[in-house]
Amino acid sequence: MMNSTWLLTWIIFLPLIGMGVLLVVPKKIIRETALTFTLATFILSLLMIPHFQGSSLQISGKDYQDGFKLVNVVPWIHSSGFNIDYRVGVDGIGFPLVLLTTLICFLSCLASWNISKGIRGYFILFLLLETGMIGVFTALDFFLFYVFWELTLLPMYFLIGIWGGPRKEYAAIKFFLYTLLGSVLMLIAMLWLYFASNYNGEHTFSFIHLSMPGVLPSYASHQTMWIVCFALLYVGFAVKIPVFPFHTWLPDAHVEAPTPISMILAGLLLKMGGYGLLRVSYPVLPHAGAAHVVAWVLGILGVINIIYGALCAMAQTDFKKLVAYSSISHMGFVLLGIGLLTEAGFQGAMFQMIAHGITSAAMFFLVGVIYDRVHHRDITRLGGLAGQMPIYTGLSIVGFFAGMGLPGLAGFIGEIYVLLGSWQAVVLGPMGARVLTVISASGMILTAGYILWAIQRVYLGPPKPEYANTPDITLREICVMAPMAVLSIALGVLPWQTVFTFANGTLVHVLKLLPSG
Amino acid sequence: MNIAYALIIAFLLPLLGFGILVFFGRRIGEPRAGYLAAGLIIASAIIASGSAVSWISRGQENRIPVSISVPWIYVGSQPVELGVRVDSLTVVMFTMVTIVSSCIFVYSIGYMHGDKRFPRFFTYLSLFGFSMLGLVLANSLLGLFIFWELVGICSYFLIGFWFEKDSASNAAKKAFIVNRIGDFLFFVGIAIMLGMTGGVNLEGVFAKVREGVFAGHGSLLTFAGICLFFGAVGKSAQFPLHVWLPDAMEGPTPVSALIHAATMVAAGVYLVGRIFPVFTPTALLFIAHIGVITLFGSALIAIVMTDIKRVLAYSTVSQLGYMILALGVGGWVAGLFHLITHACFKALLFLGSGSVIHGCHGEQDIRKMGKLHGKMPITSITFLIATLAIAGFPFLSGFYSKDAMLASMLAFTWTHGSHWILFILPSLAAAITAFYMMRVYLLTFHTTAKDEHIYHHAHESPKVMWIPLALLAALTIGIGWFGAMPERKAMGGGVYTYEGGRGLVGLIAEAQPRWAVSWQMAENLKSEKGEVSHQVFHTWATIVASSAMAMGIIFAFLVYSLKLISAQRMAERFWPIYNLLVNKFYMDELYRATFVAGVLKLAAMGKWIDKNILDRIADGSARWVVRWAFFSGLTLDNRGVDGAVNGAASLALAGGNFARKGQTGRVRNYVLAMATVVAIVVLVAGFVVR
Amino acid sequence: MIETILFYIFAMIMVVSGLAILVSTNIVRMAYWLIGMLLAVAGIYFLLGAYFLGVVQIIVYVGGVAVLVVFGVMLTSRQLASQLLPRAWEVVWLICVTGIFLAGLVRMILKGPWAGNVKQSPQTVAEIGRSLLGNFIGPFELASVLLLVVLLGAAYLARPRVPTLGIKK
Amino acid sequence: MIEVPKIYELYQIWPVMILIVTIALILGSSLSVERKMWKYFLTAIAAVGLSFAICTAGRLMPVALAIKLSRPQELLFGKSIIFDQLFLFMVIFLCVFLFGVIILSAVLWSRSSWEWPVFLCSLVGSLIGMIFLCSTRHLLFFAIAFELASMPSYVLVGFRRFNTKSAEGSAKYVIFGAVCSAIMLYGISLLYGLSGSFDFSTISFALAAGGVGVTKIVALVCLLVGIAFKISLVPMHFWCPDAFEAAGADVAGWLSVASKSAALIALARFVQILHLSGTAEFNHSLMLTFTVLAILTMTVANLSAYWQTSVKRLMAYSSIAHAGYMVCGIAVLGDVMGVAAIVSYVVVYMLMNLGAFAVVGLVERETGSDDLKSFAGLGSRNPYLSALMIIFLFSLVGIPPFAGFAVKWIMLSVLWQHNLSILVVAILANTLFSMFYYMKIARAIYFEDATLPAVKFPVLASVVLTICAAGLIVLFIGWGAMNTYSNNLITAVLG
Amino acid sequence: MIGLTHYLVLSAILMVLGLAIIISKRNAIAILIGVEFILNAANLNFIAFSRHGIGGISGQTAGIFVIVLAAAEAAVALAIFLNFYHQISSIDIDRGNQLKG
Repeated sequence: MMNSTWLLTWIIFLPLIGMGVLLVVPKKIIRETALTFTLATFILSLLMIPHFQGSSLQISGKDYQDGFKLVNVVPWIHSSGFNIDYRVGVDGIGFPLVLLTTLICFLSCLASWNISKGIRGYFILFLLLETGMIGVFTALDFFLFYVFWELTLLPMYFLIGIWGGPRKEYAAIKFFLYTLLGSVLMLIAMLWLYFASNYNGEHTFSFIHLSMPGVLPSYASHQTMWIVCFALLYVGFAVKIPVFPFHTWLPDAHVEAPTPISMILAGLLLKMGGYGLLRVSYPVLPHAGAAHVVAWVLGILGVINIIYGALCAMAQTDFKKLVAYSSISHMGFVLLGIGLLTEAGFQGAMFQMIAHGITSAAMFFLVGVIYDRVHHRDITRLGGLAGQMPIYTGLSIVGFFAGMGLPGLAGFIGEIYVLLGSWQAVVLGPMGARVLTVISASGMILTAGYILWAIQRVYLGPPKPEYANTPDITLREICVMAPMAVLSIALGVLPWQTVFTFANGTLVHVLKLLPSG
Repeated sequence: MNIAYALIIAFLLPLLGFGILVFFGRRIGEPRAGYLAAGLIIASAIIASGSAVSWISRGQENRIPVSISVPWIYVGSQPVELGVRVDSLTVVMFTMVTIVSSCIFVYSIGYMHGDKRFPRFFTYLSLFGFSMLGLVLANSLLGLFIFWELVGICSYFLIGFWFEKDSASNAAKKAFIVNRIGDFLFFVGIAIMLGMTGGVNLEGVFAKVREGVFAGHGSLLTFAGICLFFGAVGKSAQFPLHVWLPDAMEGPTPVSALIHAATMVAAGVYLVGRIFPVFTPTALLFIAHIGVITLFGSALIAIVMTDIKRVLAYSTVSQLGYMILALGVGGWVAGLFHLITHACFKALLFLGSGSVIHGCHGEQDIRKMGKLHGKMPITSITFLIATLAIAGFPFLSGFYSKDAMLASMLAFTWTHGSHWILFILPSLAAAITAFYMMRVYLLTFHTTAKDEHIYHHAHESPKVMWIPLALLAALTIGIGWFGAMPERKAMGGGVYTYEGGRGLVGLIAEAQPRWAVSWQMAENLKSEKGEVSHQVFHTWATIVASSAMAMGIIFAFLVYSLKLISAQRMAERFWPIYNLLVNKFYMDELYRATFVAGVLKLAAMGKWIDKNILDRIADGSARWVVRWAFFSGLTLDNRGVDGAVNGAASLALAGGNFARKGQTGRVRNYVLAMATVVAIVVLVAGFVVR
Repeated sequence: MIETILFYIFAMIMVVSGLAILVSTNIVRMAYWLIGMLLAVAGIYFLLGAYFLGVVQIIVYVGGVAVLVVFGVMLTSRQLASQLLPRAWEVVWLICVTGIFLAGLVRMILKGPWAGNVKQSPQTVAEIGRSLLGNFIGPFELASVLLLVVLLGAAYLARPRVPTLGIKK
Repeated sequence: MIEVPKIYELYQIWPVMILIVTIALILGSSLSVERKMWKYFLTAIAAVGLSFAICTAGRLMPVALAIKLSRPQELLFGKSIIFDQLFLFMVIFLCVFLFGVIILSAVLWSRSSWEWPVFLCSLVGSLIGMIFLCSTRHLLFFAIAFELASMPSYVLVGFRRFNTKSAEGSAKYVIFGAVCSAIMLYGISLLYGLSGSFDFSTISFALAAGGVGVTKIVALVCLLVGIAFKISLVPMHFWCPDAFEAAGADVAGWLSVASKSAALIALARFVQILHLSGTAEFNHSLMLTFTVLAILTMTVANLSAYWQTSVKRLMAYSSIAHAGYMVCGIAVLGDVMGVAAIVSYVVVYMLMNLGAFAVVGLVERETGSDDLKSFAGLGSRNPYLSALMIIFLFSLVGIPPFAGFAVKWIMLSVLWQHNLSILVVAILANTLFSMFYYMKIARAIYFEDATLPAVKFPVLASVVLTICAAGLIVLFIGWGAMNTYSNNLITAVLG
Repeated sequence: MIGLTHYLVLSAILMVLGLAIIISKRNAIAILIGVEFILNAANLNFIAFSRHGIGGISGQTAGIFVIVLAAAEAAVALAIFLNFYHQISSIDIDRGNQLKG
C-alpha cells in the first residue's frame, strides 16, 4: 500500500509520467502504453475509496474545513508576500469527480483506438489533459487550481485543433478564447481575494483557509469586493459550464473535436465549471452566493440554459451538435441546483455533474460510433439503424434515455433533486423559485421531445439501403460503452450508494457556510 | 406482512424475465422466449392469486393495510423511501394485472408468431409487467412517478415495436411526449407536496395534509391536486392529452390490449384513487369535468371510426373518462370497480379484435369484414360477451360497475344541481357506447361479407390465442357477481368507516380512504338537500343505464343489422358533425398547429439566435468600428477575416488593423507622429499645467 | 553692443539656412546651407566665449561631418530632387506641430527656473582638458569605444557592394 | 573640483574591461587568423570573453555587497558608473543572453567572410553600451552609452547586406534613433540648464525645488523620448517592427530583449531617484504617465500584431506589448517590488524570446522567409522544434505552467497591491488580445498542411532551445526563488 | 543685451527647424541634416548654460561629447544611407516601403 499522503499526488502526476514515457516508447505500442497509464491512474484512484468509507462524520468531517482527505501539502512558494503551497486533497465533492475523471479518461483512451494521425502527440496531449483535470479537482490552493485549470487549455486546444473536424481551427480558437477570457477574469478575483485575505496575519491561497470566517474582510464592509469577485469567478466558471450566453463555444468545440475528446470535453471539462462554483465561489464567498441578486441571476440563467439548450438541440440536424446542446441543457440543472442554495439542489447539481459526466460521454461516444461507420452525422440522412445495428441501438437507447432523465437511469436523479430543491428554495421568495422550477421542469418535455425525435430519426423508421452493410458495434466499442451503460443504471438505481454517500456531508457543510445556514 | 413479500416476489419475477431476455433473448429465440416470459408472469399471477385468496380469507378486521419502505435517498434532509403498500385495492389490482397479463402473454405467443423480433417483444412485455406491478405497489409519490415513467417508456418501445413503420415510430414518440406533458405537471405536483409536507410517502402526505399544512396557502392544494391529476390525464388519455392513445394502436394488438386498454392507461385512474384524499372539492370538480368531456367526446368519435382498434381505443378513452368522472364526483369505489371490470372486458375486446385481425391477415377496417361469426365462433362469442359487458348488459360485470358509477353521478348531481350535465352526458354516452360497440360487433361478425378475399381466408385463431379469450370472458361475466357496497359511516371531520361490503366491489371499497379533504370540506358546508338513501340512486341508475343500453343496442340493430336506417344517409345529412367526428374534433391538427409548430419554431429561433446573434454580437460592433473608420477617412481593408473568430475578437482585430495603419512604413511619418505626441505634451505642459 | 549685432547676424544665418534647407529641393544646396548653419553656430560659440568649442565645431563639424555629408550627397545624387517633395497633408500637419512646439518651447524658456543667469568669464582650454580627463573620464573612455565600434560598422556597411554591382532589381 | 579616478575603480568594472579586450582580440586575431577559421576562432574568443566577464561579474558580487554595506552608493569614474549588484546582475544577464545569441548566429549564418568579426564586435559593443546604459545616473555618460547601444544596433539591423529589407529597416531605424537621441540630448541640455549638473540625483533635487513647471516637464519628456525609444513604448515604438523584420532573427532577438531590458532598468533607476525627491503630486502624475504609456503600448502593439504575416514582425509587436507589460512595474513608484518584477520578467522574457526568435531563425534559414506560410505544418516538419515553439508561445501568452505566467503573475500582484487595478485589467485584456496572434503561429505550425521541406535542427541550437524551454518550466516551478532573488537584489540596490 | 534667453530661444528655433526638416524631407541625407540641427540646438544650450554660470566647465565638455556623438552618428547614418541607396537605388527614404503595417 502506497503511503496515502502521496496517493493523490501519484494520481495527479502518473499521467504526466506516462507522458514522459510516451516520448520514448516505439510507435507501435504508444496506444497500449497510454491505455496502461490511464488504467493505472484509474486503479490508483480506486485506492481512494477506503478513505471514504464509514460513518457520515468520517466521510465528511465535522465541518467543511475538516472534510478534506488525503491532503498533501508541500510548500511551494513562500517569498515576498506569496504563500503558495502545493496543496491537494479531496473531499466529498472532489472525490467522485476524480474517480469520474480517471474512468472517463480511461474509456476515452480506449475510444481513441482509431486515431491514426500523429498518435504520439495525441496521447501525450491526452495524458497532459488528464493530469490537468485531476489537478483541478484536487487542488486546494487557488494558485495551484488556476495552474491546473490553465493546464487543461493547451492540450485541449491542440486536441481539437489538430485532430478535429473540418472547422477545427475555428472551434479550437473559440474554445481557447472563451476559456481564456474566463480564466483571465478568474485571475483578477484570485488577486483580489488573495490580497484581501488575512489568515494568521498572512495572505492565503488555500481554499480551506479562505473558507474560514474572518479570513476575508467582512461582507458588510466589503460588499463590492464580494459581489464583484463572485461575478468574476462566476464568469470564469460559467464559460466552462457553459452558461448562456457564454455557451457558443461548446457546440463548435464538441462538434469538431474527435469523439474521445468530445467525451472528455462534455464528460469532464464542463464539470470543472460546476466544481469551481462548489469549491471556490460558495465556500470562499458565501455571503455573495447568498445574495438575492446572485441567486436570481444564477437561477434565471440556469433556467435559460435548460430551456434554451433543449430548444436549440431540437433544431439541430447534426447529431453531435444535438448532443452538444443537450449538454448545455443538462448543465443548466447544475447551475439551477447550485444557484438556489438548497441542500437538495446542491445534491442534485453534484449528482447531475457525475451523471452527466457519464451519460454525455456515452452519448458522444455513441455518435462517434455511427460517425465512424457512415462518415456523416446528418440526422436527416440517418435512419433505420435499429435493424442493422441492434446491439448498438440497444446501448444507444440506454445512453440517450439516461440523458433524457428516465427514472432508473442516471439522468433522472439529478434533475428531480434539482427541481425538488429549487421548489423549496427560500432565497428567491415563495413565488420566484416556484416559477423557475415549473419553467425548468417543462424542460423535461422538451428533452423528451428532442431525444425521442432524434432516436426516431436515427434508429427507427424503415432501414435504409445505404446503411445495409454497416457493421454492428465492435467488442472494443462495447468495452467502452458497457461501463458507462452499467454506471448509468447503477447511478439511477442506487444514487445514494454511488454518489450521495460521499458528497452529501460535504455539500451540507458548504451550505452551512452560507449565512442563512 | 407475508402477503407484501409474496407480492414483491411476484413483482420481481418479470424483472428476472426481462434481465434474462435482454441479454440472452436472441439466443433463447422463439418460442422459448415467450414461454419464459409467460411462465414467469403466470407464476407471479399464481402468487398474486394465492395472496389474494389468503387476503380475502382473512376477514375484514384483519385486512389491515401494510406498508413497507426501505430508505433510498435523502432529498435535502428529507428521506425518500421506496416501498410497497398492500391493501385491498393493491391486492385486487395486482391480481387483475397479473392475470390479464398472463392471458395476454400467452396470447402473444400465438399472435407474435413469426415476428423477427419475437424475443424482443417479450423482453419489453416483461419490463412492462415489472413496471406496472411496481406502479401498483408503490406507496410513495416518487415511487409512483418512477414506475409511471417506466411504464411510459415500455409503452414507447411497444408502440414503436414495428419501428420500420414511420407511423409506428411517430405514434410512439407522440405517446411519450404527450405523456411527458402530463408527467411534467405530475412532477410539479410532487414538488409541491414534497415542499409542503416534507415527504412523498402517501400516508405521510395525507397525514400532513390532514394536519393542515396547506392552510393559509390559498388554493395551493387545489393546484397541487390538479397538477397531480394531470399525470393521470396524460397516462389515462383524458382530454386534452388523449390524442396519443388512438395513435398508439400502431403497436401490436396484445400491446394495445395489455397496455393501452387494461392496465397502463388505467394507472391514471388508479393514481387518482390512490391520492384521492388530497383533492379539494374544486379539484374534484375539475376532474369530473375533464372526465365528462372525455367520455362524451370520445364516445362520439368512436361512432364513426372504421378501424376496429381505433373504435376500441376511443371506447377505452371514453370508459376511462367514466372512471375519472366517477372519481371526480366522489364515486371512488365505483370508479375503481369499473377499472377492474373494464380491464377484463376491454382486454377481451382487444384480444378478440387481435384474433380477428390475425384471422383476416392484418386487415383492421371493419367495413371490409363481416359474417365472421361462422369462421371464428369462439372469437365471436367472447367478443359478444365483452360487447354486452361494456354496454352494460345486465348481470355481466360491466353492468354492475356502470350502474355504480351512474349512481354516484346521480347522487352528485342531486346535491349539486347545477352540475346536471355530469349525469346527463354519461347517461347519453351509455347509449352511445352500446350503439358503437354493437356496431362493431355486427359489422365484424354478422351482416354481409364485404370483402370476399378476406372472408375466404379468415380462420379461427390457434388454441394459444383463444384460451386466454375464454378465460377473460369468464372473468368478464363473473367478477361483478355477489357484490355489495359496504355501509359508509361518517365519523366526523371527513372521516368515514366502511362495513359489510361483499364481493369484489366490497373488497375494493375497503381500501377506500377513510378521510379526504373534500369530505372534510363538504361536511363544513351544510347540505341543502336532505339525505337521500343510496339505494334510491342505485335504482334510478339501473333504470337509466339499462334503458340507455337497450336504446343503443336496438338502434345499432336498426342501422346495421336490419338496415332500416342508412348510416350513409345519416352521415351525409349531418355532414358537419360527421366531419368533426371523423377528424376527432381536429385536436391533432390543433396541437400540430400550435404546440408542435410553436416549439419547433422556438427551437429554430434558438438555433438562429445562437448562430446569428450571440456569435455575431461583436461582429456587429466590429462592423461599426469599420464604419466609423471609414467615416474618419481611413480605409480599413477587411481582408483576411478568416482568422477572425467572433465577437470581441473581430472587434479587437479591426482595432488592430486600425492601429497598425499608423505603421505606414514611412519613417518621416513615424517621426511626425512622435513629434505630434511630444508637441501635445509640450502644449499641455506649457499652457495647461499652470 | 557688438555682441548683440553679431548674435543677430549669426542667428539670422542659422534661421535663414534652416529655412533655405526647408524650402530647397536640391540636396547639394542643402549641404552648403548646412555648412553655413554650422559656421554660424561656431560663431555663436565664439560669442559665448567657448573658443575651443568653436574651433572644434569648425574642424570636426564643418571639416568632418559636413564634408561627409557632401560626400554622401555626391555618392547618392542620381535622384531627381523634384520627386522628393512631401505630401500636402504632411506639410500642414508639420506646420501645426512645429508651431505648437516652438510656442511651447519659447514659453518654457521664458518660464524656466534656470540654475543661473550670470555671465561668467570664458573658460580656458586647460580647464576643458582637465575636466575631460577628470570628471568626464567615464564618458571620454566610453566615447572611444563608441567610435571604434561605430567606425567598424560604418566601414562595413559603406563598403561598395562586391560582385553584384550594376544589377538592379 | 576635479576628481581623479582611482585604480580600484578599474578593478570594479573589470567585466567590462574584459569585454573591451574581447573586441580588441577579435579584431586583432581577425588580422592574424586564416579567414576560413574566423567563424570558429572568433566565436570562441567571444565566448571565452563573455564567460570571463560572467565569471568576473559573479566574483565581484560580494564586493558589491560589501561596498553597499559600507558606503551608500559606489560611483565610479567621475560619478558616471554606479557599481552595485544590479550592475553586475545586468552584466551577467546580458552576457549570458549574448552568449546564446552568438551561438544562434553561428548556427544560423554561414559567415565565413570578413563580416563575422564586425558582427561580433558590433554585438559586444552594443552589449557594453547596454551595460552602462542601465548602470549610470550621469546623463552625459548615459547619452554616450545610449549611442553605444544604439549605433551598433543600426549596423546590426542593416547587416544583411544585399537585402533590400535590411537596408530599408536599418535606414528607418537610424533615422528614428537619431531623432530620438537628439531630442533626448536636447532634453539633457535642458535638465543641465535647470540644475547645472549631469548627475541625476542632483537634477532631481533641483527639479523638486519649486514645484512642477513647464520646463521641468518638457525636459523630462525629452529625456523620456530617448528612453522610451529604447524600450519601444508607444508612440516611440515605430522603429521596432520595421527594424526587427529587417534584421536577422538573432539580431532581432538580441535587440528585443537586451536594449529593452537595459533601458527599462535605466528608467527604473531614474524614476526611483525622481520619486524619492518628488512631491506627492508630481509622483502621482509620474505614475499616471507610466500607466497611460503602459496601457497604450500594450494595447496598440497587441492589436497591431494580429494582421502580421511576417513572424519576426509579429514578434516585434509582441516585444512591444511585453515592453508595455514590463513598464507597468515602473508605474509602481516607490516600491522596489515593481522593479523586481521587471527584473524577473526580463529574465524570463529573455528565455522565451531567445527561443522564439531562434525558431524563427531556423525556419527562415531553411525556407528563406519568415512568413507565416513558411511555418505551415512545422509540426510535421520538425516535431521537436514545433513543440519547443509552442512552449515559447504559450509562455509569451502567459499561460501556466510556463514562467511567462509566473512573471506576469508577479507583475499583476505587485500592481494589485498598489491599487493599479486598471493596469491589471489592461494586462489581462491584452493577454486575451495577444492570444490571437500567438495562436496564429501555433495554428500555422499545427493546423496547416506541410508543403515545405523539413527543418534541420542543429545540435547546438537544440541545446540552446532546450535550455530555454526547460528554463521556462523550471522557472515556473521555482518562480518563488526567482522572485526572492530579484526582490533581494532590487531591495539591496534601490531600497 | 543678449542674455541666456536669447540663446535658448535661438536653440529652440534650431531645434524646431531641425524637426521640420526631418519631417518634410524625403531625402535621407537631408533628414540627417535635420538631425544635425537638433544636435546643434542641444549643444548651443549646453554652451549657453555653461557661459551663464550653470555647471561650470562641464557644459563645454558636454559640447565636445555631443560633437563626437554627432560625428559618429553622421558616419553610421551615411554608411547606412549609402547601403540603402545601393539596395533601393534611391535616396528617397519613402521608397523603402516594404516594411509597414
